[in-house]
Amino acid sequence: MKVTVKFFGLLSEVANCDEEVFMTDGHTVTELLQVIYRKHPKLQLQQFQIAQGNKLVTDQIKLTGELIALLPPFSGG
Amino acid sequence: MKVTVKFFGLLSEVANCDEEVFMTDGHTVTELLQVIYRKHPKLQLQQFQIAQGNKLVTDQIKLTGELIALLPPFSGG
Amino acid sequence: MKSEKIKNIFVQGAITPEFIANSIAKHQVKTQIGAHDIFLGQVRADNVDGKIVSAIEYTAHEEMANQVLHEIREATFEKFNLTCMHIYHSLGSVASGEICLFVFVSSPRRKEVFQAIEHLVEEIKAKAPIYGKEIFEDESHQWKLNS
Amino acid sequence: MKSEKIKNIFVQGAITPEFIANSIAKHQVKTQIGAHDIFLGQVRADNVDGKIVSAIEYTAHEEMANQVLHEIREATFEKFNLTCMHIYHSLGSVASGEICLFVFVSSPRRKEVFQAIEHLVEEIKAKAPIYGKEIFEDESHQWKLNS
Repeated sequence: MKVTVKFFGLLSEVANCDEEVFMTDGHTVTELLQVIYRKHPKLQLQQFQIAQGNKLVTDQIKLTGELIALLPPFSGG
Repeated sequence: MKVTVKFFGLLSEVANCDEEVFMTDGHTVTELLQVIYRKHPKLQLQQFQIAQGNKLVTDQIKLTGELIALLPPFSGG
Repeated sequence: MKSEKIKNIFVQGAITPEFIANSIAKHQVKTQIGAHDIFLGQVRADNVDGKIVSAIEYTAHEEMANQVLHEIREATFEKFNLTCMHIYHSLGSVASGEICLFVFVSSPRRKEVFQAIEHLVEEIKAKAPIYGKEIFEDESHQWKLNS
Repeated sequence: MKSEKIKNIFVQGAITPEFIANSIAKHQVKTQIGAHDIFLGQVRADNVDGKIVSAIEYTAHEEMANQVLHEIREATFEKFNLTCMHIYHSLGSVASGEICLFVFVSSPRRKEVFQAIEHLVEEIKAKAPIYGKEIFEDESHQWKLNS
């Protein structure tokens, strides 16, 4: 499956990009993360939540093909 | 002693004036009130606090000659 | 910042959105501020036994109110970590829909402003010798009571 | 008044005092309102190890943030008796002293607005995927952390 991943805040610096398309044979967020970590191992040291579509999800959740966002702690306001 | 008395809010309608000068031989607010009530008996039915100068006072307080204000419940804002 | 001299809180008639905007703009040079809280009291067109409030006419023991507000302001600066505090109240006629009370507090941090604004508004309502006369559309009136 | 469709909370750059004044003015036809509470977040010129913050650059997961704010807004209308609720947040660069967050609630009664404004601001800080990058005067930066 082809999944678009967006990196927000500090993570966009760690990954050195804002958005990237990944290919995965896996069906869950966990499996997608393995692919992402292979390319950007430093992301494993970062704290973040994951959103699929516009909803926060756990990493056991099934991939739907919607946008995946890696969200470090929010700092609006 | 000559004391200027101001009537606020509803009391200005009960007394039918905003401000009036009273003469009293007394030395306390209580004694002044007796003089005021003689002219405006309906004021006795009203609820109010008393200020001398810019301070709320009890009716045992001594008259200083400063302005006396009869203040019904506040309704600012 | 402590205010040492007694300020005049009263403005004639309604408090306009432009007046509020000017007051906000003046705080943009105070770059230690992180949070503002603004309370606005607006005259309601209340329905009292079928008659609608069209305006409130405000009167006050002005000198005493300014003195009382000065004391409230000093005590509030003691109680909370505030950078600025401003209070304005209308005198005279304020039509329904218009603003009669403008309370403005600023602090480096948001927690302080939430507490301070409520404290200030309650103090003003409870302690300032200000009176509202509710004028109905048929020109009859009643004296406002605070709840 | 419930908002049914998802609104866009984002404005490009700083939120101006004139924008706030316009928003206040629009509420003067709503004569059932008695109390407004406005929270403003202002960018602080914080000193971090001798370097001064000159601006914050805001980015966001915009679509998700608008969805999250929609849910926060609906839940807040359920929780409090509010007539109106408006939320605006900056995107892009906001200089120190300028306003980046504008939250505005209105109700017939004041008690509701004090509770609602604090609730809303805390919810926005905790749940909206928005990021601030603090830019120092020497053009270095650090990612803002909310406390």
